[in-house]
Amino acid sequence: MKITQREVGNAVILDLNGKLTGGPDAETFREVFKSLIDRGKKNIVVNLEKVSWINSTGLGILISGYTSVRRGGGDLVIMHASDRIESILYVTKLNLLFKSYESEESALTAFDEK
Amino acid sequence: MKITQREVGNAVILDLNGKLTGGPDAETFREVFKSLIDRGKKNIVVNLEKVSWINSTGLGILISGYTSVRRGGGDLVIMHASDRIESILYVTKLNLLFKSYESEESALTAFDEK
Amino acid sequence: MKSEESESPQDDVSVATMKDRRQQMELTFPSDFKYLGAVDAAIQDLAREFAFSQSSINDLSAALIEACSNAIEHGNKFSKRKRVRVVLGFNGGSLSACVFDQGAGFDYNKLLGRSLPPEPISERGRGLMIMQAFTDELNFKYVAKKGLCVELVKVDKDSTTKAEGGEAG
Amino acid sequence: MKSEESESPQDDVSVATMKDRRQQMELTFPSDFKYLGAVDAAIQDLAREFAFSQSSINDLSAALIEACSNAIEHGNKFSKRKRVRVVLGFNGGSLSACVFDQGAGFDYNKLLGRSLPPEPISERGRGLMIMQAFTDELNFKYVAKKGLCVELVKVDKDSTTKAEGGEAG
Ligand SMILES: Nc1ncnc2c1ncn2[C@@H]1O[C@H](COP(=O)(O)OP(=O)(O)O)[C@@H](O)[C@H]1O
Ligand SMILES: Nc1ncnc2c1ncn2[C@@H]1O[C@H](COP(=O)(O)OP(=O)(O)O)[C@@H](O)[C@H]1O
Repeated sequence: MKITQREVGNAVILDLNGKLTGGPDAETFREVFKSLIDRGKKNIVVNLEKVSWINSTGLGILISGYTSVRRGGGDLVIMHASDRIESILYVTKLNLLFKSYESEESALTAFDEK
Repeated sequence: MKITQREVGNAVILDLNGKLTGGPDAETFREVFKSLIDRGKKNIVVNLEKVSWINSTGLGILISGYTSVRRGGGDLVIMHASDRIESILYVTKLNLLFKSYESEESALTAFDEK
Repeated sequence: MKSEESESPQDDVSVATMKDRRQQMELTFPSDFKYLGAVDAAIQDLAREFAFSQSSINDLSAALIEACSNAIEHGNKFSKRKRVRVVLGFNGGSLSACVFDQGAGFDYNKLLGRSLPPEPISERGRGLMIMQAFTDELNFKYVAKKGLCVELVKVDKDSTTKAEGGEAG
Repeated sequence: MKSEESESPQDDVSVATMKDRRQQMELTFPSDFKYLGAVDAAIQDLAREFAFSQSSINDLSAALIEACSNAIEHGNKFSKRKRVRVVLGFNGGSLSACVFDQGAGFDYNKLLGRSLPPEPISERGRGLMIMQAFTDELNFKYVAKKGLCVELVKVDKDSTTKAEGGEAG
């Protein structure tokens, strides 16, 4: 799992690349989120376009990111989730937690007028 | 392996889909080539765009098609071969046998003014 | 030397759907998440080869990845000396996957009976939910001194009308 | 019942590079070309996981597919009761694949010594050429009553400077 950060407008986009499976990835993620919060970044978009699949441990990583961002008064949304990932979010009811967008443009509207 | 036939100008394009591995594919191919020759089709383009890989038995299938087309006074060329397939053609020196094109347009020029 | 290291988890597959090895592929790998991608890639390709619909393939592979993740994490506790074994079997319109670990098992009846999903904010506890949601049959069997066997069965509604061993899509 | 059917080809892997199973993945499947795609998909994913360059991955998988094709066709003669076993091992910057069949072997020294490629128009006889061209090491070993073992080794020139067990690209 590779994570690249981009700032776009008032948001930070995390471009993930690889598989989201927990293990070493969990630690990498935790550090990224810690640094985001330290730097006062509150609006986070997780770009799943290059994530071929996710398991439940990977879901846990996303949830932990979500929790820490929300605790700081921000929000975390996802974009470009594949059908595979969408259906996993659906059966785990995590679609109720993560707002999911099909384009970067629409994902960024999540943080309008905040 | 699925084979779809298209007539374009004076040529027939065979769109292959799947893996080219011999076994049952060899028989399918033989029938397709028999029918092409029976119908007087001499200019054949094999489109490898959707062929993820090939083994040496698959190469044999291509060669057998090539031989029967040439015997009837025609020619067989290939297009859209992936890097993987190109490098296999190269090490087996079959690049000397099969003219290989990167686009449909250029592949069709192989049969100009014949 | 026949040590734990050189032994594969449960060489006798005795679950119902697993009798005929002629349509079976087996994968064995160390207890490390980095092998999961290869398992996923293999089942995706194989199921397409057997003319399964993409949605059934995705369902089964999501469930299989959960079962393997649990085998690696809870069963074998990430011990690199322990291995996970996956047996993929095709049977007409259904695909079954058995996942064997070398761990101590767990009280699956209790967990399967659990009616509520974990609270949305919990970071764990969604594996069994995914396995149940995406399969038509889910069986657990613990073999003493060997480990746990989780069997996942997926019936492909779209493929039953297709010919046996159809072509790659 | 322990028949031929329920036995895997050569359970003791004794070639040099194959000692440590901690970095090994094994695949076992029936003698049918339709399983080759899954083998290819698995090795492609795994090699990427181990930070191999795409060109090295393609080389090794082309050679591996040839070895498996020969195991299926010449070794096991398409008998669905016989199986092919592939052991993939990682060792720093090199990847080795051992392919075991349950056949009678052949005089590989004679064939390997062959200096000329087959005439361009021949439909057969390019498998060994591909295996030789795409690997850094190619070893054959026949074990009586078991079958042939073909070992393919690929050293990834690009990956030797990278960290062990790098990330997926
Ligand atoms: N293969 C296994 N071996 C031992 N225990 C297991 C196994 N699979 C699941 N479990 C137990 O079941 C629990 C629930 O599993 P699961 O729903 O996948 O959630 P999670 O893995 O996130 O805890 C695990 O926490 C573990 O205690
Ligand atoms: N696994 C094997 N078992 C028995 N014979 C083999 C095996 N692999 C190769 N051979 C022999 O070596 C010959 C050359 O193999 P190869 O170069 O792959 O060409 P081809 O498979 O097209 O004949 C085969 O025809 C076969 O006689």
